[in-house]
Amino acid sequence: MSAALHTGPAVHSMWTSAASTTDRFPTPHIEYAQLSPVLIVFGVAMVGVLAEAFVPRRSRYTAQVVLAIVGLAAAFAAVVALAEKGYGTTKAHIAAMGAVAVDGPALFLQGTILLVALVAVFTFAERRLDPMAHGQHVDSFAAQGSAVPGGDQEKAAVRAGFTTTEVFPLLLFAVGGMLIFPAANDLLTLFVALEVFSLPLYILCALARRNRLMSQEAAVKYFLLGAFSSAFLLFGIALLYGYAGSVSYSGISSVIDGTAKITPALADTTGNDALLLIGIAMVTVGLLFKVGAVPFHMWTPDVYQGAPTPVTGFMAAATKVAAFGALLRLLYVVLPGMRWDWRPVMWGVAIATMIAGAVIAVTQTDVKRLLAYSSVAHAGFILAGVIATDKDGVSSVLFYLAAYSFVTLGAFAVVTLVRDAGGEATHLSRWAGLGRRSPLVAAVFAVFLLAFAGIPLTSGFAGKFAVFKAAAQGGAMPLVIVGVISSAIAAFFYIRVIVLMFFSEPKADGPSVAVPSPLTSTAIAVGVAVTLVLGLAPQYFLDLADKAGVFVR
Amino acid sequence: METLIGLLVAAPLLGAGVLLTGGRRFDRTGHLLGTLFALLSFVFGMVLFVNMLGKNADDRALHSHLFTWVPVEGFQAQVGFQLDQLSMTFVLLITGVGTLIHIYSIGYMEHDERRRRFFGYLNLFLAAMLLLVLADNYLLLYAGWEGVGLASYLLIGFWQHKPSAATAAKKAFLVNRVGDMGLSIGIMLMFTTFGSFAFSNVLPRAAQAAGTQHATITGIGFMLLLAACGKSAQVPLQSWLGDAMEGPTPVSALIHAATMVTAGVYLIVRSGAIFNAAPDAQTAVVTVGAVTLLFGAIVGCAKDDIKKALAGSTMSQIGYMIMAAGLGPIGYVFAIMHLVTHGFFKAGLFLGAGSVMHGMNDEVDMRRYGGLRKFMPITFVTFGLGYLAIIGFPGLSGFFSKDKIIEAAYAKGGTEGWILGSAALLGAAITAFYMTRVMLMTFFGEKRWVPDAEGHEPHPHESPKSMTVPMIILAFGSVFAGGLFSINSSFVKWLEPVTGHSEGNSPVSTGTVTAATMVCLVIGVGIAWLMYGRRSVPAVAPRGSLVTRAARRDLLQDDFNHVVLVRGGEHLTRSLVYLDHSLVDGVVNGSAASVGGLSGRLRRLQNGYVRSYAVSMLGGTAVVVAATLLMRAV
Amino acid sequence: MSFPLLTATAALPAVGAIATAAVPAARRVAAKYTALAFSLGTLVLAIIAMVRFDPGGARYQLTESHTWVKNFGLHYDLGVDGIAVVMVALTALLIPFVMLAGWHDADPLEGPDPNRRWRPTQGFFALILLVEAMVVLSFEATDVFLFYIFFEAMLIPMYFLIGGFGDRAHPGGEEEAARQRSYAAVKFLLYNLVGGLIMLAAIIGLYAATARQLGTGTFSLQQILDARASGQFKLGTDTERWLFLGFFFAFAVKAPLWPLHTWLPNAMGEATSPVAVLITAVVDKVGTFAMLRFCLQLFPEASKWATPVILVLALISIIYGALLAVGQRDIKRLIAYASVSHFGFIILGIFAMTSQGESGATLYMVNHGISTAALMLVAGFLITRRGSRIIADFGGVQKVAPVLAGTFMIGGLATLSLPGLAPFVSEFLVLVGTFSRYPVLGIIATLGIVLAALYVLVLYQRTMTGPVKAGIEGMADLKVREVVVVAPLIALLLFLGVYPKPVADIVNPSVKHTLSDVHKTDPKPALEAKK
Amino acid sequence: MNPANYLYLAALLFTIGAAGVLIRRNAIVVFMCVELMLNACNLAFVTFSRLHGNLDGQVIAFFTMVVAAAEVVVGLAIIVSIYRTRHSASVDDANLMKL
Repeated sequence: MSAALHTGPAVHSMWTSAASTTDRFPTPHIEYAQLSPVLIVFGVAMVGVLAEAFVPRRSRYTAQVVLAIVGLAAAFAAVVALAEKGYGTTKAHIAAMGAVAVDGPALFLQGTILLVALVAVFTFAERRLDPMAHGQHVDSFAAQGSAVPGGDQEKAAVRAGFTTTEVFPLLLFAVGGMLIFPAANDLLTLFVALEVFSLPLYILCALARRNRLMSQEAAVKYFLLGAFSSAFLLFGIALLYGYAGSVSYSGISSVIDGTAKITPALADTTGNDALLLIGIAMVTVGLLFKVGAVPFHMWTPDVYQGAPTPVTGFMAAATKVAAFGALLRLLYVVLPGMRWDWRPVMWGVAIATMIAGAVIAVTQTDVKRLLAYSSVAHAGFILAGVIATDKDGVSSVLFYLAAYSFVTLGAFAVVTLVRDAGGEATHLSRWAGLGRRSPLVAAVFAVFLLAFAGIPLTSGFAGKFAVFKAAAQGGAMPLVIVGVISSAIAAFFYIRVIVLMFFSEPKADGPSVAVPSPLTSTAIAVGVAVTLVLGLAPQYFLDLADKAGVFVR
Repeated sequence: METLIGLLVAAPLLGAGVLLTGGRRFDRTGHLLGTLFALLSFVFGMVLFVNMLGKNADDRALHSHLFTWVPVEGFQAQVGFQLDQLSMTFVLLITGVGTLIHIYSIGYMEHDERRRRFFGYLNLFLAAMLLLVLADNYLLLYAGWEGVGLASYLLIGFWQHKPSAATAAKKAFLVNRVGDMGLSIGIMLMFTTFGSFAFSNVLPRAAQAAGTQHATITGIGFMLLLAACGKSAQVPLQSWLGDAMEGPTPVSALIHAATMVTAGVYLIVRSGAIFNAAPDAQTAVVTVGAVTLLFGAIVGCAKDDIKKALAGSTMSQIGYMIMAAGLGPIGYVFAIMHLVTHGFFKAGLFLGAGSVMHGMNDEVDMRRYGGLRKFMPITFVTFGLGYLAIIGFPGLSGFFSKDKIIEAAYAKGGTEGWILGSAALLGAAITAFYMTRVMLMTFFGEKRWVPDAEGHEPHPHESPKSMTVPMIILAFGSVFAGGLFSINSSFVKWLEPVTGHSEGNSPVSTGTVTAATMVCLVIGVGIAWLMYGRRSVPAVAPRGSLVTRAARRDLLQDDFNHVVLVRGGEHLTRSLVYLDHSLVDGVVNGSAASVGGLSGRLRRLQNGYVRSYAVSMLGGTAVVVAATLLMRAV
Repeated sequence: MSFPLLTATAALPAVGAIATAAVPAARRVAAKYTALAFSLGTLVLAIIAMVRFDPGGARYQLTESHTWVKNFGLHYDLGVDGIAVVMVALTALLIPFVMLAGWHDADPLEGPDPNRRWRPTQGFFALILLVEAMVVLSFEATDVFLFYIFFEAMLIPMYFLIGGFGDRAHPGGEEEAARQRSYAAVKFLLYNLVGGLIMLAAIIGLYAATARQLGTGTFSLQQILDARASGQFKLGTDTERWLFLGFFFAFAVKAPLWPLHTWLPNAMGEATSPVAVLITAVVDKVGTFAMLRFCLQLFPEASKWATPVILVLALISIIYGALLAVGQRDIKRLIAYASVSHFGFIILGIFAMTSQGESGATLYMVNHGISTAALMLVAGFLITRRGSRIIADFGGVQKVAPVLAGTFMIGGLATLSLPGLAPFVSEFLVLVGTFSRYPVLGIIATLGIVLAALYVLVLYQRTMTGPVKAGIEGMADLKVREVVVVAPLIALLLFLGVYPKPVADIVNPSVKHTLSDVHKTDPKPALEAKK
Repeated sequence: MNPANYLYLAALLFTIGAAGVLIRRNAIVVFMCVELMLNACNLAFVTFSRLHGNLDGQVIAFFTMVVAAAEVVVGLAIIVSIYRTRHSASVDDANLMKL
């Protein structure tokens, strides 16, 4: 700690005088219109909670699905309207008393998250895949989350046709948090948003209908580690607050830049770089955890595997978008002046993430775990773009996130289709010969895998090229080379799955592909469409990301 | 007239095309058609010849440019023909003897179901050989050169169901390819030296080039010699010729006696200007020639297979030609002259051998012959005349041509001259020996016939007209050609404008040489008569001396090839296959495996315990914090 | 705007691929004819392009230029020089033959297929057309990135062709065949993908360099070359070398050059013969073509810097490939190693940097395409008949199927570069071109022609001659469809062997341009040629 | 009293909490350790708030408490349900998924 804090009476006088000049709380001034996407989502979530209470059980499902879809669509419309009005570019500003930024990256990412969530709702609502239980269509979620798996209570719940329709409000709450997360313009908002979207996710993880033990285990692991990481984040926030005397991004960055008005207290704390550096490190760690970067990635495979697959898809796609958004804002708005400090560290993290993700994935035998490690490797690629620290870096990351999230969503949606008696057949050996039995499903999955692998003409390639290009221009050519090498390693396991699907003889007792309702089909179709459109004609979206690539400060 | 040159080549080429792609509808008429195309070519040749005779000696060459073959910057290969006296000589020999052998084959191949194809190949050969001798540049010559190699390959292996034939064919092609390598390197050297490989560009400037580019010119000479060695079965690339006798006998007569194998001589004589400018290369040429003439002769002495004995003889006779060609302007003309006379008598001898085999159930072992003169009088007489011609019986063709070469060898002067001359003389003696041996074992003595593998008793009989007539015509050539060429030095005058000629300064008089040759001849014949005429011939070959046994195995040269090249090559390829799999591929597979291994190990970190995940996070945080602080410190 | 001929040449097969894939499962034959029709249409377009190409005109002709993705500096720039137009024509020419030869390769096995929706036949032909479209585009692209996209993307359909429709004639039985096949497919893909990804790094490096020096990053060959000519753009020595290596590595994998060749024998061995032809005669040519087009043009100095090493590697490829071919027990692997040897010649010719070498290499690409197609397709007919591809299982085929044997022989003779057949011309040009600058290398390379004779003749001898082996007796001779496949190829081999002028005339001016890119002039003969 | 001491205490509490997470097996205790870490943060916030003389830190501390309470709700729900299934709250028993 700072030696300056030990200076006796002088400090004490400052201490008391400071206490006497405490600010009064100003009257809050909220720009409701500009926060409308968030407000809509939260509002609809509330309505959803109420619906749980008041709508009769048999129509709850319909009500919730409609609510969620309408709410998300409305929020998306609001985002588009805001962007149309120029809040992404010329009118970008900071709203809600400095708590939330309304700017290009925020709107772009909010739009992406909302679309992802909208598609995710389709997969959440799917009720045709599982065999009917007692004459009722059932979805992927436990009949009653609190019931002991296999116990009498659960049986009774299934018989009674209970379903956990609470997942929709939970989803909406999570989405609300995610919307704020990348837009958060002070550290407190950041922290609260983090918790707001994390807590519903913890619960969602625990709600799988099949493999409930694994589902609960995933939830507990996710929860404990998540809480652990948010403690780090919070402590980091505390240290930064201690350093700068403020938690608002602009406040901190102006202190770092030395443009802030120096009060005696500031003069004291800013003399202590350790506060700043450790604070940065810990806040970054908190975000890297959510992103799934090595070595903070270890929750990913277990949670991805255990969670209900629709939740995994949503989580993998949306969390990553939100978390990277927050990370970008933090690094670009708060800490640009510190980039000589954080860049080398991020280099190391990016390299470790790319290589470890790709290497460990090579020997995976479960599709969901495989995709989890693949998401780790992708986090590494995105980090390479983050490191570029220029406008290209931002827009390339934005583009990558949009491209990646739909591929992921689509891939997990396909995973829900391949089933046997025990539910989803996620062990890779069960996928052998899928291409012979269901060429279309296998082909679609192959498209997603190729996009993951970054084969040209898919969105994965465009995204990868964009971030690597930004990294190279930012002088991080070695990162590009590491990225390329790990892409090659990664390609190996994507290809392995394709080999398995197309070139292996189907097993006699192999899983069958369930015929989904239009809901999942739509989700998958959207995934494929986005993958191909962003691969073939990415220009419009690149422009969009480019326009959106400026943070407001 | 110029168009006629093209037609000369086109006729047999057309024949080959028709016969080889025409399918079964030509099965009945194929042989006649093939013969017709050969004859047509001969007629064209004769017309051109007559036309040429009508012209001034210095103005006889015809040129005909057809089209640009390979038009590439700096490398303009043309398809063009040049018909001068040298080419003319070959054209007549090729089409003449070729036509005769086509006719002969009509009878010889009568019972072969694939006769049409045989004639197709023969036509293909004629076309390629004509291309070779008519080309006006080395690249086109090379095309013909490989073309005859292909025809030779196809014909040696004509009876493909016999593994020995297929192997022999392959061997011939491969050994020839080594020679071809020489030719192509030679052409490349010409290209880098002269910027061209047309005769008209290279040859006239060879002497000039020798001044500044001596080593290069010598190199070209050596490369051309290598090519000649391959095609003409000269040491060290002679090994294929003996095996080539697996082919039908007319093929042996045409390709492996009269024409194709002499292409090497043509090449050296054609490139005389280069060799004249490269004395070292010339020395190499005469050395090769001298060695081969003895080598072939010795091998010829030991063979019991009539065709292989004749093959050894061919090798030896071509050795004479090559040696003569290596002597420079003193020898060029005589090399060609011997080539022509040899074409007659050796083709005659082979056809005779074929006739014998035809009558003897395709038996080739001379120890199973004996006393055939009574059964095949025409064959006996024509073969006998050929025999007399080859041993150089006074007045017959071989006498004139061979004597000239021996003379020229002495005329080379100095120690070299003496060595070469003596080698040639010794060769003459051995020639007399082995040819007398062949003659005696085949046509004289008691019958030693045995039933063939299927138990058919041989019924020796004279061959049909289609076979005997060509033999008779060739016998005429064997008898009179040499004399005709020598009257008034007509052949020398005919060729001189192309090859140049100079009378050497022989330290030994012509008379002495002739006398010495005669003595050698008598000795050779005498010894042979003592061994095979007076005594009866054992039906199974005696074990023989070390030399004899070596000679039977082609003086172990083949064994050397086998051990060093074949075995060595097998080991090399086998170890390379292994290396490719284990090392080159292994490195890649190994690195893939090591990624897999690393993956397996890293994977174990993911042990499923929340607390260890937390450790990893805490550790990671510590590292990140420490690194951040460290960055500042640095 | 004039008719976009080049786009059409690529679009037609792409549309054809979709059309073929869309044919219902039961209408297999219709799918085949659809595909064939589209491939023939493409051939017509390619021929039109070749005719409309004016050798004396601008360097790149029939150009089309549109911006595709501005942010990536990616342009949809098409254009052909003499070399490219010939390669496009070669591709378009070979595809119909490949299809005809593989007419029954993707027929479902007998019996009702339990997997009704599995449409292998449609897939097979659609994938071939897709490969064609991508190969054509990569020949036509004059934007580095555009090239890269198709260079990389074509791996995927190729991968499915290798892995999905492998050779059923495997010594180890069905199970082993499937295993080997997917191993080969994965190996093919991974090798090429790694090459491609390394090239991607170089591509990104190139973008960074252009962006830094020109303000906006671009991949347009024309823009880069113009900027270089005007002095606006210049790569530093080290940068140029690194970028060159990145590009070259990818091409060397694809070509393939020793020691990156080991995927080829596996791929060609396990794929069906038509697909093997597609690999070696069409797809691999993109690698050597790209060396000519991109390595030499973009990085002339680095190319010269790397020449010694590349030449030695090419030489090793020639000798090593040939020796390994001699040692093979499997007909298709033998041909694959022979191709390694031939690719060595092509690369040798390219990096000899003489007119003869470059023209020879270009002609070599064409001729090797045709000759390997002839040899491999006939080998395929042979293998299908016998149900084995092990050389020792054959013998005496000549006796029972003379026409098959004859065509096989001609294919073989073309492979060993017999004069009169097309490959001779190109091989000799490469040798002369190499020799005139590097005599020793030229002489060593000449050894390759002896070894070529060895492996071809050994193969022929063991399979075609000798007594008729068990399993060969009833072998049928070539059917009409098969003759239709082989005869035109042979005719072409003969024609181009005797009269290569039409092709050479198109190629020559482009070669001249390329040589001037690297600032190389031919070595002068020791004595000035006589006028 | 020197504010630095509060910070030392906060750091100490944080470390104890983190160590507890690593050491303890019972999920509830682990979670309590996390809570301890959060409270360490709170202490730091309040200290800094005092130091800088603004209220931000104190407000944040309230927020943190609310968030922690919410976490408790969710966390306990999950932990209890897993306890009911397995009759064990040991985090080491939740080990189905690994590698």
